[in-house]
Amino acid sequence: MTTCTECGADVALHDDAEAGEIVDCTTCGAELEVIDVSPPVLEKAPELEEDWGE
Amino acid sequence: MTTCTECGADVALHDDAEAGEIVDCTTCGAELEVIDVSPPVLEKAPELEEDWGE
Amino acid sequence: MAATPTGDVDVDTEAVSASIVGASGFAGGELLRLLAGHPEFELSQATSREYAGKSVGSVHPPLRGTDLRFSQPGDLESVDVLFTATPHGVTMEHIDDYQDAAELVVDLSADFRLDTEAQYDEWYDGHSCPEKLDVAQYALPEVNRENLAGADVIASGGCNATATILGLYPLAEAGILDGADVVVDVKVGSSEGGAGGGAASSHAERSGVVRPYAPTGHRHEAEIEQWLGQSVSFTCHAVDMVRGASATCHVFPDGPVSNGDLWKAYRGEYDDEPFVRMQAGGSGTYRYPEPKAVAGTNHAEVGFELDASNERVVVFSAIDNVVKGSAGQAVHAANVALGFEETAGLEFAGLHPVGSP
Amino acid sequence: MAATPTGDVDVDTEAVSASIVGASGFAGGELLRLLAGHPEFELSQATSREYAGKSVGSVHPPLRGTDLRFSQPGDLESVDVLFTATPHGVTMEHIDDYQDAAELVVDLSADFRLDTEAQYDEWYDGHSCPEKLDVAQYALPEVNRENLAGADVIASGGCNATATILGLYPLAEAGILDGADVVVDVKVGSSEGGAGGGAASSHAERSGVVRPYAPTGHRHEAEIEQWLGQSVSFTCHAVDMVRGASATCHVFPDGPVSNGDLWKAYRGEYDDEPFVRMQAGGSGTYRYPEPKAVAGTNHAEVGFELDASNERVVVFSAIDNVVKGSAGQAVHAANVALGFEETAGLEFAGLHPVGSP
Amino acid sequence: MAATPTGDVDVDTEAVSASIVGASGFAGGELLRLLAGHPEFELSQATSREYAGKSVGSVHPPLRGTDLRFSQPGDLESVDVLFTATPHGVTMEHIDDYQDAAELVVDLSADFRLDTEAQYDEWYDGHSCPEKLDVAQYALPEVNRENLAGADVIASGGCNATATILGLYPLAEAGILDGADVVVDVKVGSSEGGAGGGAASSHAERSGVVRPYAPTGHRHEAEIEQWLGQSVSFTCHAVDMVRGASATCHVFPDGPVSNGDLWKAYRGEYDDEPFVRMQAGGSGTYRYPEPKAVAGTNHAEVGFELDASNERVVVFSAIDNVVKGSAGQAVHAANVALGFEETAGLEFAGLHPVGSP
Amino acid sequence: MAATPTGDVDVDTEAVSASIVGASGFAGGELLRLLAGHPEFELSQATSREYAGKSVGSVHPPLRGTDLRFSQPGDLESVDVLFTATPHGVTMEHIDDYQDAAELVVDLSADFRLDTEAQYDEWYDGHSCPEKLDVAQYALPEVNRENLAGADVIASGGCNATATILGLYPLAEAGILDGADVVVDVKVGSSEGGAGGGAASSHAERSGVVRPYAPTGHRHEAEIEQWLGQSVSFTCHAVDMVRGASATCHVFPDGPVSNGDLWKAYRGEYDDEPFVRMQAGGSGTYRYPEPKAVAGTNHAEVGFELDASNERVVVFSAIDNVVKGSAGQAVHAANVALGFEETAGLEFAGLHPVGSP
Ligand SMILES: NC(=O)c1ccc[n+]([C@@H]2O[C@H](COP(=O)([O-])OP(=O)(O)OC[C@H]3O[C@@H](n4cnc5c(N)ncnc54)[C@H](OP(=O)(O)O)[C@@H]3O)[C@@H](O)[C@H]2O)c1
Ligand SMILES: NC(=O)c1ccc[n+]([C@@H]2O[C@H](COP(=O)([O-])OP(=O)(O)OC[C@H]3O[C@@H](n4cnc5c(N)ncnc54)[C@H](OP(=O)(O)O)[C@@H]3O)[C@@H](O)[C@H]2O)c1
Ligand SMILES: NC(=O)c1ccc[n+]([C@@H]2O[C@H](COP(=O)([O-])OP(=O)(O)OC[C@H]3O[C@@H](n4cnc5c(N)ncnc54)[C@H](OP(=O)(O)O)[C@@H]3O)[C@@H](O)[C@H]2O)c1
Ligand SMILES: NC(=O)c1ccc[n+]([C@@H]2O[C@H](COP(=O)([O-])OP(=O)(O)OC[C@H]3O[C@@H](n4cnc5c(N)ncnc54)[C@H](OP(=O)(O)O)[C@@H]3O)[C@@H](O)[C@H]2O)c1
Ligand SMILES: [Zn+2]
Ligand SMILES: [Zn+2]
Repeated sequence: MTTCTECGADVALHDDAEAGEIVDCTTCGAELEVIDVSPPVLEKAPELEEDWGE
Repeated sequence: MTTCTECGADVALHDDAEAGEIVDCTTCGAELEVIDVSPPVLEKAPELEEDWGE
Repeated sequence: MAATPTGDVDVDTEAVSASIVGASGFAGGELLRLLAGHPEFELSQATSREYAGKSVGSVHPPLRGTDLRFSQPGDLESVDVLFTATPHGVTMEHIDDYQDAAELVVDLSADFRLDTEAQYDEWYDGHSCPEKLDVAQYALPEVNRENLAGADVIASGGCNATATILGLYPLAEAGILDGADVVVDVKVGSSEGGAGGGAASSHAERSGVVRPYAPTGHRHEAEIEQWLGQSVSFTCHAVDMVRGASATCHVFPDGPVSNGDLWKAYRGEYDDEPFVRMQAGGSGTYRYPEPKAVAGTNHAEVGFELDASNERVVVFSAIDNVVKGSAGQAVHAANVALGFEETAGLEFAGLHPVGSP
Repeated sequence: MAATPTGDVDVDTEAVSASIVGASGFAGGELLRLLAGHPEFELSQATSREYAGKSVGSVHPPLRGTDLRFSQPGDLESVDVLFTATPHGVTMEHIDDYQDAAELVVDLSADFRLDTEAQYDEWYDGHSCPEKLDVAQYALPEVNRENLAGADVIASGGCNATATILGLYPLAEAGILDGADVVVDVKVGSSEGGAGGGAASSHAERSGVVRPYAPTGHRHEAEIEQWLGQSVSFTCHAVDMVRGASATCHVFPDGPVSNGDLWKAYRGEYDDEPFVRMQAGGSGTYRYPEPKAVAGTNHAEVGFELDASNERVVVFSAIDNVVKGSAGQAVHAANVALGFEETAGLEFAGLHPVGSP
Repeated sequence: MAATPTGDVDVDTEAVSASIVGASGFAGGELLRLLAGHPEFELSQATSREYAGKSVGSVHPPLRGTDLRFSQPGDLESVDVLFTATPHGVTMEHIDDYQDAAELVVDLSADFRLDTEAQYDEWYDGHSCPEKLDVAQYALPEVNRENLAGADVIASGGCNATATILGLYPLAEAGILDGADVVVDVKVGSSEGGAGGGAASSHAERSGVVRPYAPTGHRHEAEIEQWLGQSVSFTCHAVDMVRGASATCHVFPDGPVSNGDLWKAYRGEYDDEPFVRMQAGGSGTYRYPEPKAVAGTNHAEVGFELDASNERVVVFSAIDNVVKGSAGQAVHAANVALGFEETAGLEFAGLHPVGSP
Repeated sequence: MAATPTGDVDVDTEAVSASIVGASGFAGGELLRLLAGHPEFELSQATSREYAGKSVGSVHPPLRGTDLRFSQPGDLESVDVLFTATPHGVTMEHIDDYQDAAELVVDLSADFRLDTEAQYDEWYDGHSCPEKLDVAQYALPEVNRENLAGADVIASGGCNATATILGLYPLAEAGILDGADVVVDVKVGSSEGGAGGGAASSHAERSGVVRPYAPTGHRHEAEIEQWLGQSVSFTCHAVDMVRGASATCHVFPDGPVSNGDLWKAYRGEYDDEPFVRMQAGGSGTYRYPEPKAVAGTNHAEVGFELDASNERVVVFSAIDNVVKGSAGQAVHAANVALGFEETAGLEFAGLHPVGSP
């Protein structure tokens, strides 16, 4: 169990989570990168620019 | 030819226009009541409240 | 969330009986649907003058197979709870009859939403029963839960007001709204206009629109101001959906605000709310509140984005106008008032994919 | 409708565990939604290769707040029932693994719908596991209820086939289809194409269409023929809705047929069916079957009209393609197979008003 | 395509004057739009009882800026050509007045489409001016071009009939329809119902539908039979678009037919037609006729597919109901009758991308 | 409006040749449509890498029957005017080649809209050819007409920027915007995203949305600020239409403003503009600017409402994003630059009724 860097909510990591994996916070939806697993450290994942082409 | 009370544009009245008639301004769309015809006098017509029921 | 039964209605032993006035309308139809699936209520009567004698399913397809038929509003029998889903003005006129018939009246119109006669004079055409304004409670549990138990009259909020209040209430509570300038730009679906019809709301004219319909002076401003302690600049647009109200609130706080402040305000207010979902950024197709993601449900989605360069907070709030913005809010409030499980009858979580529900 | 538990799955003591392969797709998402609200099932895993690690709610908004995250299909654990909602060809390839993992496999693809290898040679590109075709049972309870208990593999029907079969089955059973000429003209929503995307299914290109997309030779003809004992002339059109399949069947019986014959055939077959509603004529706005009246539900609407002057029976049938036409049918069949209440998890009755769900 | 001026209207020296009765309706509005952009016509009057005195642009946004105002139908002045776009029954009642006012009357209603009083007795409620049925000519140039010059009354076809006739006429001419069984399954937009409104055609009820609305006995069957020499089994569905009529014709010819036969029949009939486009198979997103590809235009798209295994020809035909199916057909016929360039005023080729026009 | 020919292109004797790079896209398709119907231009080449060799009508149905086929962008021949409708970044990379091929380059991307390299550094990812920024002129004639004649490079504006600028420019010119706070809330259709496709823009996901997609930091803010001399708080929403951009501008002027002031500002600026229509209040169904009322046309509708109680002016502006907001604006600017009639090729006035074009 660790904390979302965006909204502060608890984020549950599954047992075999690995560094580099991207999870999302189920409270705010932020994409978080697993930086470390023991203890778990999360960081906001770099955002993919959505291209709307205008 | 007379003037819209709302936007100031010219409003053409047809020949047999009568007092009480409602015309709309083709520039701004306002509904105008013909108050008098010679000389022509227009006034903003009372608005019908649109009921959106919410 | 369930509490001990309170109020005047006895819910201990058996189903609570409920009737609906205005059951052929859009909000009344939702009440029918929700109460039909509710574990605690038993439907008694559903009124319609136009369809009296017809089965409720003949108007509302989801109720097909149900034996209930519409009855005349004049034939109302005694019942535990009376829901009224009539146009503005009807409930204030009949409130005495309604209260004779039921111990709890839950009204979906604007007739008992405001606190004072003066507000009705300013925003509506006055009030015919101002002495009852005191006893009525605003339904929205997120802002008024503690006053619902024991209420005699509950007034379900306006749909646009509900979307706006849910979006801004955490900021108001956190003091972030104090002295702020607020613009509220709303987009709503066609069910907001009720079941009537008319040339402007015909499919051919109403499809595909982004149509300003209340550019200024919308009556819901009164409710919003009442609950936020703050006036807002409000503008409404009709868009091409049937259900849904989406409020985009552009807030310019008086002083600096951080993302952390915002999350604290919103999570503090909503983390324990069964019907409010935060949706702020994130990934995938659904990043911010969207009405179609909550269509058919009693959920509200609320989210925000900080616009540092303009010292602005953009708050998004999305609901289904006939559920959270009307019938669902009414049932939710009744659940609270009667000590039922708050989510009873309101469990439907929505559909994906879904078009324009 | 509930029966004693049967089959190999032990449902006596506790929740039955279920996993879904292909849970990020449209049909798989519906399975998630239905199983999450099902009183007897407990969700175990939901696979997606693309979204592995993300919460299921990040793809399917109705599931927000659920803690379940997508896992890799390669990481499947043992479970009571495995639902597979993958594109055609995947299940036939992995059927041994799937049967190792679960005692009951319910497949939503076309891989096990047909009885013989010859049919797969004719209509598809052959079959990689023809020896298993025997053990699979077609899911649609209205035509195959008695064979579901104890099945090892259940094959949920195609959505267009389901709509057509439900429309015509009573006529087939009553012998009215014998020697009849039948034209089936289908209109379907965009969710039938799955979650993929692509230029032709983009909003800009796909909006507002009445687009013939399978004028002749549609593969579902094979299923239809298998169940009706009769070939049909079948044509499909994409129309502007997301959910829904509507089949208009123009039937030219060999001999004279009366309205009474028709009602007898349909009521005989469907009066006791929990998920079929007759809708033939009547009054009001909704007189015949319409997909939007059943959107989100496991209901089918079926109706007909006699065209005496053309010696024709016009049969209308409407379903939600991802529910009755796919995930709902699968859950319904599993309910039957496992002896659950037939309607368990499938109670949602739909919305009114509703746009284009 | 232009021919020498014919008929009674003098078109040599100056613009031909034209008035429209029923100009506030959907078909009348299209007439306004088309005539306003027509190089040969000059608009004189546009009638509406409801909107008399208002500018035509207040009802029809494309005409904003135009000075023309609606006048009362009772104030009709003399004019070269009178277009009437009133509900069924009005023109037959006023035909004498209309012919007094103009040398050419082009009627968009059903009042003068059929040849005999007997047909009106069978399909409508009789006819009040049967003696004029002889002098009227059916407008559709693709089937009746040679009879339009010199006509006094021209009757524009029904929209569903137009789509069907255009789809099947080449088969009729080639003898392929002789003894064939034909099912016509039509899908239409909401503008077909006219500008009226009403609860069933409100946006909330009419959105997202696939709604059977004339399962059998549609009046357009009369026109179709008249032009194809063959009855058809006809069924109509309302779908979610505003403009458009799409006919899928399932034809079972008496004997074998090849793709070559079909192309010969269609190309023979339509290669020189300025407003018919063949669209049969091919590649890309738009492979068969689709109403949105012709929305706003006077074009018809026609295509077919051979279903060898069912000995069926599937013919698709798509038009814009208020243009090719009504106002555009009327203008096209007037162009032919008056010896104008056939395409005059009808050059708009449509939009891409386009949603649900 | 026509002026004497100017610039380097010789338009005296014969048609001016024009080619389009990026002609298979949505904006490029509109260019094709507009130039094909233009009295002064002759289409030379239309490029697409994906569809090279195919007829332009195979991608764009309105162009069916045209003989032109897509060619490779590498095979560009010399031409009088080159229109480029490629994604951001392509034109800045190829500007030298383009200028070698044509005396006038009209670019529809963002590559030459801003004045300085610094702006590209701030809002985009820099600029690869900053030395050409000087020679480019912004296309929108309503704000930059006098600088278009003789331009070598013309940069067509962004669609959201165009809607916003047209809405607010009269206020800026009248000084009413000085010191004002401005919120711009935009609603746009799916064609804004281009012809690409992708899961989020699939019909199933994109239908029925009110979806915030650029809550803050939208790149068009740069253009808006450049032309209004004032930053705005900008937020964009995707709604369920294909064509259309609608901007609601909530303006809080520094001092009191009257209705008369506003009409003076707007009429002064727009009374003589061929493509701007005022629409402010009035009666009927269409009272304020609406995108569907201008769909397919080069018209902008602009209107406003004074909110005295909030000291706010609400300005509405509606355009078709691919016409006035892109290809039409480009053609309009070319007309001005080359001394053609301003409205040449841009006469289409729109449709009524119309759904969601
Ligand atoms: N639609 C929404 O999104 C929404 C949201 C929030 C609040 N509301 C409020 O809910 C109420 C109902 O709205 P709606 O949209 O459901 O309207 P609606 O569809 O027009 O329905 C109105 C209902 O009231 C009945 N009714 C009308 N006049 C009556 C009278 N004098 N006495 C008894 N019954 C009468 C009508 O049936 P008969 O005429 O057949 O008797 C009908 O059943 C309104 O007050 C509205 O403001 C609606
Ligand atoms: N949509 C309908 O209306 C409908 C109706 C009746 C039947 N069906 C049937 O249901 C099935 C699914 O249809 P759909 O519309 O849901 O399609 P979809 O939206 O494209 O979903 C396909 C799912 O399968 C997964 N998948 C794809 N290839 C896979 C592989 N090789 N191994 C494991 N997982 C794989 C995908 O996820 P990842 O790629 O991320 O793993 C995705 O979750 C199809 O067989 C279809 O015929 C659909
Ligand atoms: N819509 C289509 O797709 C379509 C296609 C083919 C043919 N048509 C035919 O075209 C005709 C018009 O259809 P529509 O869809 O345009 O209908 P609509 O929108 O209802 O318009 C009817 C028009 O007729 C006027 N009108 C009604 N009664 C009248 C009377 N007694 N005397 C004079 N004017 C009268 C109405 O204006 P006021 O009431 O204000 O006078 C209105 O302008 C119908 O005959 C229809 O069958 C329509
Ligand atoms: N859509 C709008 O509403 C709108 C409004 C205002 C401005 N614009 C601007 O107009 C431009 C085009 O937008 P769109 O919506 O039309 O996009 P689109 O539909 O994606 O079309 C892009 C076009 O560019 C071509 N293309 C892509 N990369 C290319 C390259 N490297 N070299 C040559 N051709 C290339 C594509 O064809 P091939 O890949 O086949 O060569 C296609 O024809 C964009 O800059 C956009 O910002 C669009
Ligand atoms: Zn979070
Ligand atoms: Zn005016």
